[in-house]
Amino acid sequence: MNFDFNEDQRALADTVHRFVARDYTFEKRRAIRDSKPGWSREVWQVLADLGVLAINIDEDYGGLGYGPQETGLVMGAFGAGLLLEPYLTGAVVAPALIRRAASADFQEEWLPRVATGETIVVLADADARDAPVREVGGNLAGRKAVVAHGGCADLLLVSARCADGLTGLFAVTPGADGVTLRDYPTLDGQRAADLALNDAPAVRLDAGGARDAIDAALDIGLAALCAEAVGIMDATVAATTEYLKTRQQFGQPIGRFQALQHRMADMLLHLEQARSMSYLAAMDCSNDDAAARRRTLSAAKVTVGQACRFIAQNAVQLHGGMGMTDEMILSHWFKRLTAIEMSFGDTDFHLQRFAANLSREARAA
Amino acid sequence: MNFDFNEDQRALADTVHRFVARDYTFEKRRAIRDSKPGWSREVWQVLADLGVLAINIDEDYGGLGYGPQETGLVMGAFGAGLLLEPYLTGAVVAPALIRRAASADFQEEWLPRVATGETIVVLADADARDAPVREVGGNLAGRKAVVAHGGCADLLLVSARCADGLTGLFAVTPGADGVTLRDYPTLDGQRAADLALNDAPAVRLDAGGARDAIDAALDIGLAALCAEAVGIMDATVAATTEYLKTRQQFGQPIGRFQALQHRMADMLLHLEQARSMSYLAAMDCSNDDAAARRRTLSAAKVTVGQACRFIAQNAVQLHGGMGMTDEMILSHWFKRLTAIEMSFGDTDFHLQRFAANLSREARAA
Amino acid sequence: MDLSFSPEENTFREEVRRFVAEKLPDAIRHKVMNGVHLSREEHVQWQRALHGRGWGGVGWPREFGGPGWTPTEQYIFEEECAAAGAPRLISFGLKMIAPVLMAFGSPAQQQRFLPKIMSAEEWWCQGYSEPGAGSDLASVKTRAIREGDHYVVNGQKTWTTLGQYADWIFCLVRTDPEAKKQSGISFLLIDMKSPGVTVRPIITLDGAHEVNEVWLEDVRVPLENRVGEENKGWTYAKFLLGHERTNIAGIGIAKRELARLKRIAAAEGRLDQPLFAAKVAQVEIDLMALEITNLRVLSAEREHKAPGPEASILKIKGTEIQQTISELMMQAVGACALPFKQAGVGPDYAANLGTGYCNLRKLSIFGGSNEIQKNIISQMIMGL
Amino acid sequence: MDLSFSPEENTFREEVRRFVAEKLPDAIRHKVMNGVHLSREEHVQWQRALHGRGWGGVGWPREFGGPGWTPTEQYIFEEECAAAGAPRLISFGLKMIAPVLMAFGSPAQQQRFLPKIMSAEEWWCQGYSEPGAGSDLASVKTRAIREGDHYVVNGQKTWTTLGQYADWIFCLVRTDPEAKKQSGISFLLIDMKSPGVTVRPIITLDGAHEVNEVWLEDVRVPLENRVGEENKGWTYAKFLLGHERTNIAGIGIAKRELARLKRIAAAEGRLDQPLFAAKVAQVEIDLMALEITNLRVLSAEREHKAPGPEASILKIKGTEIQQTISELMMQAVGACALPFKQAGVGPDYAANLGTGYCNLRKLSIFGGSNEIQKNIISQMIMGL
Repeated sequence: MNFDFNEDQRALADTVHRFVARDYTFEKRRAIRDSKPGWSREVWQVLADLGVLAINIDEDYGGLGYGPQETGLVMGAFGAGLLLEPYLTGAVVAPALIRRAASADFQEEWLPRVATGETIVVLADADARDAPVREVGGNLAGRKAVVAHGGCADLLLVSARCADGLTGLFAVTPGADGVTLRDYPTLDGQRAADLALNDAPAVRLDAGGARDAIDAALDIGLAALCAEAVGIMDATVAATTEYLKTRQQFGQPIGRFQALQHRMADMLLHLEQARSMSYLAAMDCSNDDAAARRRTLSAAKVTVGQACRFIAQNAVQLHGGMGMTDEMILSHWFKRLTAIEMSFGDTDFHLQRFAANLSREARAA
Repeated sequence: MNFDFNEDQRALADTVHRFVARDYTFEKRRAIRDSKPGWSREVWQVLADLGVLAINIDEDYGGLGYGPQETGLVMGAFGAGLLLEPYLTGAVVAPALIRRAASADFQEEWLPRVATGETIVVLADADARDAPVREVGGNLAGRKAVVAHGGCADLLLVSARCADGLTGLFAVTPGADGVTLRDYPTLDGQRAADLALNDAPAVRLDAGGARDAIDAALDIGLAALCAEAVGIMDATVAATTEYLKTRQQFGQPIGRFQALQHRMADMLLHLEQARSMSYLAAMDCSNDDAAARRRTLSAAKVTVGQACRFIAQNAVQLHGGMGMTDEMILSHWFKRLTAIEMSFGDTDFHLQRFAANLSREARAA
Repeated sequence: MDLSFSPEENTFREEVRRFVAEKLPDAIRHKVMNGVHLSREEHVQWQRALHGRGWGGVGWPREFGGPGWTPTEQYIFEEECAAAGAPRLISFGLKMIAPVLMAFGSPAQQQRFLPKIMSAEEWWCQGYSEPGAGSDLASVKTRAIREGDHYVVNGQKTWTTLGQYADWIFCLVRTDPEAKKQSGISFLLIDMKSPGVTVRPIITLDGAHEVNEVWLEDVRVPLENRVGEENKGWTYAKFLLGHERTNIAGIGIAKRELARLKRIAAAEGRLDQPLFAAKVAQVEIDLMALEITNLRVLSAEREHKAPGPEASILKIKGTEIQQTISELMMQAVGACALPFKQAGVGPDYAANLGTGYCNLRKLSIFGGSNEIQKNIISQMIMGL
Repeated sequence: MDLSFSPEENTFREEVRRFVAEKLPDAIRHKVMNGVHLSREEHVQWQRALHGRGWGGVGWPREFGGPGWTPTEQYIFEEECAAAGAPRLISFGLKMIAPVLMAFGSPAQQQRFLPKIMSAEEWWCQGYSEPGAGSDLASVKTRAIREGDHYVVNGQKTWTTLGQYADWIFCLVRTDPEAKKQSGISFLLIDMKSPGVTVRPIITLDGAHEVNEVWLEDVRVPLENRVGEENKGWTYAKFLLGHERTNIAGIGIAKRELARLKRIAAAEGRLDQPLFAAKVAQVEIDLMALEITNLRVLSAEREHKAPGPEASILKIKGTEIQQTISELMMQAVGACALPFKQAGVGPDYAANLGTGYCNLRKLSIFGGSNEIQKNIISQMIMGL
């Protein structure tokens, strides 16, 4: 039992924190957000040069062969800096998915390019409700809704219901005929896209179904998302504490008011419980026992999601009107925490999944 | 729209409050609770003399012909005094049930005796899980569990599954052959009994099923229970406020600590919302439209139940160790509020019932 | 005790309902029903319609041209308007400065200002809050120095809602810097077109421009635009804050939004999910209770009591309920709430739910934060 | 970072598990598993069994006869004991006075008292709390006046848990009434058989006799029974409060009670009710998180840091979780939780659930109320 990070991990964390502090300031981020694409390919190349695009890729394919703990360190720092680039989908989920679902040849072709930042690969999984994506004679038809960073993709990995009854995973080129991406900003300043496929050419990657591989890759993404949330909440709680120490009302710093002190204590309780579950999620997210993995990840998402909500709402509340202004980074943390709570299954979804498991266990016993 | 009580109502409330303050002190109650029966027939006679046993009985049968509002006033006062006598079942539910389920002859025979206190009539409805009560050849067999004040009954009204497939209502005499009552104290110092019926003689009262009548009478009881809870919470919040003003810690009354002030404000919010729903419950509990009635009563029980829990727990918490001692009435209010939350369907039950209705409405729309 | 409305009140409700059904333009109704911000013109259009019916002075007594409603009638009016998707009344003129002018203004001020509030010819905004002051309203720093028949005002106001539309601003200014905090404050009416008045937008987290900073640099204000006595402004300010709290619970709006939540949740199949359905049930129950609580407070007010500290109960629960509803609407549509100001992504009703949730965080902050309200409850009602 | 236990720790866990399985009497296990209070003899019996195995001094270093475990080993030990239904360690001797004696006691005091704590020959209780003092422990009123080689002690202590079983009491007394609050306090060890010591039961809301008042009237205490220096007692008292907080989260007990909740809820069909199942899921998730949080704190302690303010986090969440579990167990059986101390009414497991819920209200009050813990967190951890 040991909760310390090793030297390599600390060096990695330092690198990323330095990058955010120096090269990804709030002003820089604002300029990127307000640019037409809403993210920066240049920054992506800097991330590649720092090596962080390679951490989830095996050494055989030009990667660093790190795991969820290192990913969590990086995500925490990017969280506090509110990175707009497609790190979670492109550098965490995509490599995990390619490794699990695709052939050795495909891995050899694409993983090195992911590591160098040359190619951004994005998973499009959730179907639009009214038009699920299906394979029709080797091509794809249907729509995917709110694909995170779909517009950043050089290559899309698209799940589809296949003629063989399985969920297949297909490589789709964004520029191809029959592929339409509608790219837009989301509430939290990130980008997403709706993807319409109209008899679009596609190459099937999986042999014998990709649902398990997709779920496994998404779970690795979920653990990374939890770490991102903890990074944001760390920053949010620290900024709110600082605000309470300096902001004067009724002749004293408002941090002297006991009701606000207790609120801050409650925020810290949420944060520390979320941090604990983020560690547990990192440990368990690559577990091959899917039931055990899901139990941990649902517990983690519930804890983290509730913390996101509590901390975001109260940080704004304790900042008063200032917390609602676009000019303070706090309001942007608020929106990202709000979006995280609703992503990868919201709190209700995971609480219900965990609870349903209790009922099943009881019936089995 | 008018939230004031009229002169008669105020006089009634005064009478009952005076009775509790003078004749039903905490010491008197303790002596009654520690007596063998755990309640007092003598007190019952005093209540009869005060007229409060007659308020739910029509004037034709020697009653006062009052309604749920007057009942609520009485229940509030009895709540604060933690009356141990079977008022709710004997003077609220029983007359409402007899009026709805029994023949005119039966009403004429029994209601005047209920009004004078001569006969205590108790409803036994909830079956023991493993032995529901059934009619077999005119007699009854089975068990009823945790019948509130079952041991006080001169006459039991017992619901039973009948040969005709309906729920019948039967008059059963406690002393009769095949009737066994096991009487015991409950957590809140009140009494309850388990009732075992073994081929017990019984007289069927209803013509054509009594389920609706029983439910209607129980809803009148539920509204009265809500009023009782509000009476207890009024007393609890007042006592806690007073305690916070006098109790010194760290050189000042603990009521000066803002975190405790805000807790008290939260308690008051719960109390006032509960009071509002208690009024609404009194207004709607005799509504013949069962669906509308249930909607209001479920909403009331949810609001009151949540207030019971919040106020009881925090009143004890703010009193510190003192709040946990048997010698303070506060701990007895705590236990009664706890029992009320679990009676007549707990908060979960009513919240689910209300929510299920939302789903039904949505499907119907 | 009788919890039903009187036959007269029910007739009145029908009358309001008919009027709104006839006169409210569909375009406005549609915006309100879907949480879209209204333009100045749309607000004005509706206020003029009300004025045309003799209902321009909501909450005003007859002597000043108001309809002279009882608190219950006003409640019914606002509930019906909200339910039908009418714009929220612009309260800065109608409900804030107007009662102050009626109580403390000179006859000249009353004649000059009140009719144009009713007819929406002039739009008012508030100049109470200052940067750094927050809940501590009495710590006014804006200075007014008397020069002949004018005050010269310098300072900065903030959180000025819809100040970009305003013709006039009512301001707390410090006229005696030596006096203790609450003393030495005066209450001025300032023409927004005066030289030296600058309005700068504050963009909020939902991307909206609803609030502003107002900078006052050597602004000359005639003495006749001072309300009441010099250095007694805090008295009028407190009076205004008391009146700000009528209809503070927002029952009508909450009912409309609850109905919207139920429509959305039903369309998304969320009412068949027990946890979600229970949350909708809980907020509906809370609102049922708050409506009765609100009517109880109104009933007490009818006996000629001003809004008391009980209004704090309404403020806290009312804002919590509205915030919860906005949160549940957002959760109901899940990922479809994420696209930012994108029509046509996901169902139509999803487009404003994310920004709506963000926007309503203000409810528990502005108008006396809910923490301040709990101070009031515990200290003024409970005596702690 | 590595969240798994080492092979040595897992071997140790097996060893403890085997020991408890062999040595814990069924009658005691059954009582603990069903929330029944234990007798003095049952507590002593178990402590003697541990002592026989060399584990009598849980948390003690080897030099004083303890097993010299790491914090993690102690955690594993307590978790396994709790899971298997072993009695909770009687902490007043083992975990409160013993560390004080080791740190500040004279060699004579250490030799006189420590072995008999380990062997359960002497039972200790606490004399910290006084009527009216509550969380403000330093406001000690009990007076000790020096007369030759004795102190003469007068005063009253309260909330003395299981004082009816005790042979000795450790007491804070005021030896210098002129000094400021925290100064002028001394730390005395008092033989409960001394003339002038009276123990009076306090009956709590669950009908139990767990706590007591202890009256001290002209009690003569030899000078040699003072720990450390005169008037320095507050230093030792704070040290003791710090040590009281090991295993404050009660993870092992919470896990055992959660398992019991799940058994009961399953038997009652409650896990098929979505709202109830979600509440059970929520508390299980909270406990999963707290277990990791607890291990993180232990891991920090292992680096020779004393329990810090982080222990307040464990206290708050740990007590909330235990209280929630007790509440859910009670709710799960509904009306069957109401009969008071009635075996044979309803299912067997229902008999103690109502009183258990009532009893556990103490968790958030005693040992530093959860409000005090939040003060500590905000002030000592967050610097507010």
